[in-house]
Amino acid sequence: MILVSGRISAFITLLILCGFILWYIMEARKGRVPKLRRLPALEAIDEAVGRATEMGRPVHVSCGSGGSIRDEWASQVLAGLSVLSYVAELCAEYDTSLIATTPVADNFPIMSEIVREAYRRKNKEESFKPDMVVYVPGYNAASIGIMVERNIAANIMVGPFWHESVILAEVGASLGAIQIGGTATTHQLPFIVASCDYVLIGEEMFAAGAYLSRDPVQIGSIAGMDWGKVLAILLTLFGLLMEAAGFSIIKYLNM
Amino acid sequence: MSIFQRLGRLDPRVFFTLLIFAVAIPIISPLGLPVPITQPVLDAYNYIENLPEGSVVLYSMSVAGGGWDDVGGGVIATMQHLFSRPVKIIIFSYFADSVPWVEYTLNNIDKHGKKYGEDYVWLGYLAGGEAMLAGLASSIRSITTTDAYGTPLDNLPMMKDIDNIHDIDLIVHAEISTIFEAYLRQFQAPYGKPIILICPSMMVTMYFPYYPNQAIGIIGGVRGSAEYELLIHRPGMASVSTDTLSTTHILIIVMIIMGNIGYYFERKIRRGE
Amino acid sequence: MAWYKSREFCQIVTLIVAIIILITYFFDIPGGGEVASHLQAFGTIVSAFALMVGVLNLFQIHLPNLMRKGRYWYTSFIVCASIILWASIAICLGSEHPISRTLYMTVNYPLSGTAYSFTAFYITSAAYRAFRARNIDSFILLTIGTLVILYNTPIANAVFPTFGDIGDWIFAVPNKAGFRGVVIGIALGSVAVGLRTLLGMERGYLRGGG
Amino acid sequence: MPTEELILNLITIYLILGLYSFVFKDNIHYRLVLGVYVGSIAGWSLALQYEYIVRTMSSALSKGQVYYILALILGLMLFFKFSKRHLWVYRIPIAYLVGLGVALSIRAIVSTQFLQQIQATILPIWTPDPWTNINNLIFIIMVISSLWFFTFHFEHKGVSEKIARIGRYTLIAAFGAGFGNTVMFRMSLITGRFRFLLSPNNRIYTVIIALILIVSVAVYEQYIKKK
Repeated sequence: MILVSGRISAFITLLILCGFILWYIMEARKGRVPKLRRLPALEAIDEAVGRATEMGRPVHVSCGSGGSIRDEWASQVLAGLSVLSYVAELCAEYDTSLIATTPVADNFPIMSEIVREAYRRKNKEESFKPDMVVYVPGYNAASIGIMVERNIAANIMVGPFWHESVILAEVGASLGAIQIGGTATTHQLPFIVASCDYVLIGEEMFAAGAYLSRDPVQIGSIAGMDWGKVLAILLTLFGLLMEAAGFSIIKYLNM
Repeated sequence: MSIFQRLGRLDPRVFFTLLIFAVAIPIISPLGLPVPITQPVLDAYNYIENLPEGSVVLYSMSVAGGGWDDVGGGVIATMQHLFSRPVKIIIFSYFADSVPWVEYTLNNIDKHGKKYGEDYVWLGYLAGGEAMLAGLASSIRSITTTDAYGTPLDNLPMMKDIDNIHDIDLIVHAEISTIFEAYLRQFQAPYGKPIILICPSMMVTMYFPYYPNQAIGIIGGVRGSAEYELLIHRPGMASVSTDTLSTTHILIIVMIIMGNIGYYFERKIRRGE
Repeated sequence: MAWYKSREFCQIVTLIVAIIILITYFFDIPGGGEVASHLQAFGTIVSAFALMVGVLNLFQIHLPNLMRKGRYWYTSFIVCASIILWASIAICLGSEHPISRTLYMTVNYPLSGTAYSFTAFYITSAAYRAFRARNIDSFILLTIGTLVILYNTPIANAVFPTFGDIGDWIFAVPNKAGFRGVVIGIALGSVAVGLRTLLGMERGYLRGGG
Repeated sequence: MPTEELILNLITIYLILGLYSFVFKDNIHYRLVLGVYVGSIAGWSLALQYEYIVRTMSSALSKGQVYYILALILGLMLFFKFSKRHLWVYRIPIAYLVGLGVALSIRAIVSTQFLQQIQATILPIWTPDPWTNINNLIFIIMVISSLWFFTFHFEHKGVSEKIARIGRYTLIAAFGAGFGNTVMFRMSLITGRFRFLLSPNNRIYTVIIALILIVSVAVYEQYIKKK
């Protein structure tokens, strides 16, 4: 059993990154919980659901407008699902009506399971309705129809988004909803940033699940990611120095 | 409320209407505004123009309905260019939706006497996502043993000696979604094969970091397509659309200015209170 | 509770599948690639069934609405009817049949193109709302955004060629640098979410909260 | 234009205009067309997926890969979503999909989105051309600072805060560029639709249908109000 050439450095790096994360998780288990910077977008979720409750209008959650749980977008979908789980719990607690939409059939059953689970945790399983989670083909035109029809008060969109992001966000704005957006599909980030009230930019959304759980062990995993960034910065600087000394490290990165 | 203040609080429907006019007018009477040529498009053109005789090109036609208007011009233009060169072309689709568009493209180009089966092959829609691409690189026959029409690949003269990525000299990939990175992972990173990318204009910013090391040329959206149409001297659907780009973009600039004037006066009055 | 009904069992399924895919990618195991591609093909088949579940959900929502003549009952009726019509035509005749093709070209293609281009409308209103010089952040957004819009305007480019140079610089330097930072961060975030999911710690997936 | 083509074109024009009407007002035509849109996509993809299952299964079985039956069973297990008692069954295929997705999303990302990106950032800053050097230097600083901006655990104070701020501005500049560039894509899509609507053959019908839509919406809303 040998490593495939061209993937050796990637494998080693993956192990190092996992090592960072696991190290911090273990530290957190020992009670040394790292401090995190505030993420206003996540703190705004409570505010958004609270306002929707006061107004008696529903909360809309979207876990992406494409990208399935079974392909390379999975990590973004999972990040969206963790936000959905949190919002569903809040909605169950305050008896706020919730509507979660997805155009991706693969994600639909798991979203529905997550919402049901959140209601069960708050002992409100009887309030869970199958129409809380809706499969919406033709998302770009149909989701806004649902948003207008239900007159939503909060629009939370975290997940892999394509061109639909700006449509959803603008219609949400025209309804006067509080909007929280987050995505790691880079070409949609500009719209989320421009038209939402609160944003999770790229990597921040991956921290969402851990951040919202307030579970020290998961928070540890976020601190682990930071060392990955330090590794990237150091590698760049080291590469530059070596390059100046006439020695190229590039081929080792491609090993 | 003053007129200036009102500029900052316009009903969106006002500019929806203006937008319709900005799009419609150049379509009804074309203005014929000029288009300068950019480097990524020129690189793609030069690479295809200098392909040695007998090269094999794998053409991934993964464009579907929604984005056809943006990248269709580039697809037709590159396909036309390839057909005018002495190369062999293998076409496949990553998405089922792209199938009608492949046929549409092949019907709308001058084939320069190229014969099906000898000079080009259409494999049809190949399911399986990224795993399919990986399979295609190791052996085309592990993914499909027939072409789109059900003819076994071994009965097609040009496919006799072609089976894996090492037999292929260039990959042209046209897409409207974001699957290009999968192509990099499966074709470019492990085997170092050159890829030319045809993508919607909005994806250009996202994919620009990959140019020129990983993607040797990028044809982005209507504008890149119009440039390519100019390069091969066949103005087509993209060239028609470039006029509306000018008018709509100017409309947006005007609106941004109006929004800012409105905002400026609004703030001035609020400060005065 | 029987062991196969437990969440831990699901967790183990996830872990095993993921490990097989990862190991066969990084290690050169004879036949490994084949196993991985079969596993992925299984995934595509399962997701084909997921689509059917999704369509059943559409019926689950629209049929009751139609029965009780709720709001927009006519939409519900058309949804159900067109699903049945399209599916039966395309299944019975095959999606390549001329009638299915005509149906696709008359309805599906223009509608999806139209729905895609909805963005054109909303992008104008987004530009109008967001591009205002409120503070330094939005000033940068406004300036760079406007310059790039001008760069993309064929006529502005032809009249003032400098826009081309400025635009090229924006794409080559700040745009590329910013997105590179984002992309590297996303890679790290994905690894973290993936690891948490495999360890059964990610909140979203089949796990209790907190 | 032959009659069939005319009828098909009229249908298409109605569908396009009906869908567009939403941007001005939520109305009955939008709701009607929406039904067709949702239903046709769902029905069409249902058929494609059905074809896909049949094709994959028959090709697998013909190759003697009997274990593909497992995939079929796994797929069918999803239907237990509609059962209250045996809900656990449908978690298994989901677990399978998640495992697949997680592995696929992390396995190549380290190479393409981490190592290769770092590699592309190691740019020469001592070339004979001073302009390239300056650009490369600015570029490297911007990449590093935008990475720093994303750190969650390290405190942003003093120099660290300044670096993070450069990172923030870089990101915003990148988003501005991204926004500006997307405008073009969207405009080219709307142009495609309008080229169809306003093509010499269709122009007149487009105007007529648009007028009919406006009048009918107005009349219908009056009728609803009276009721």
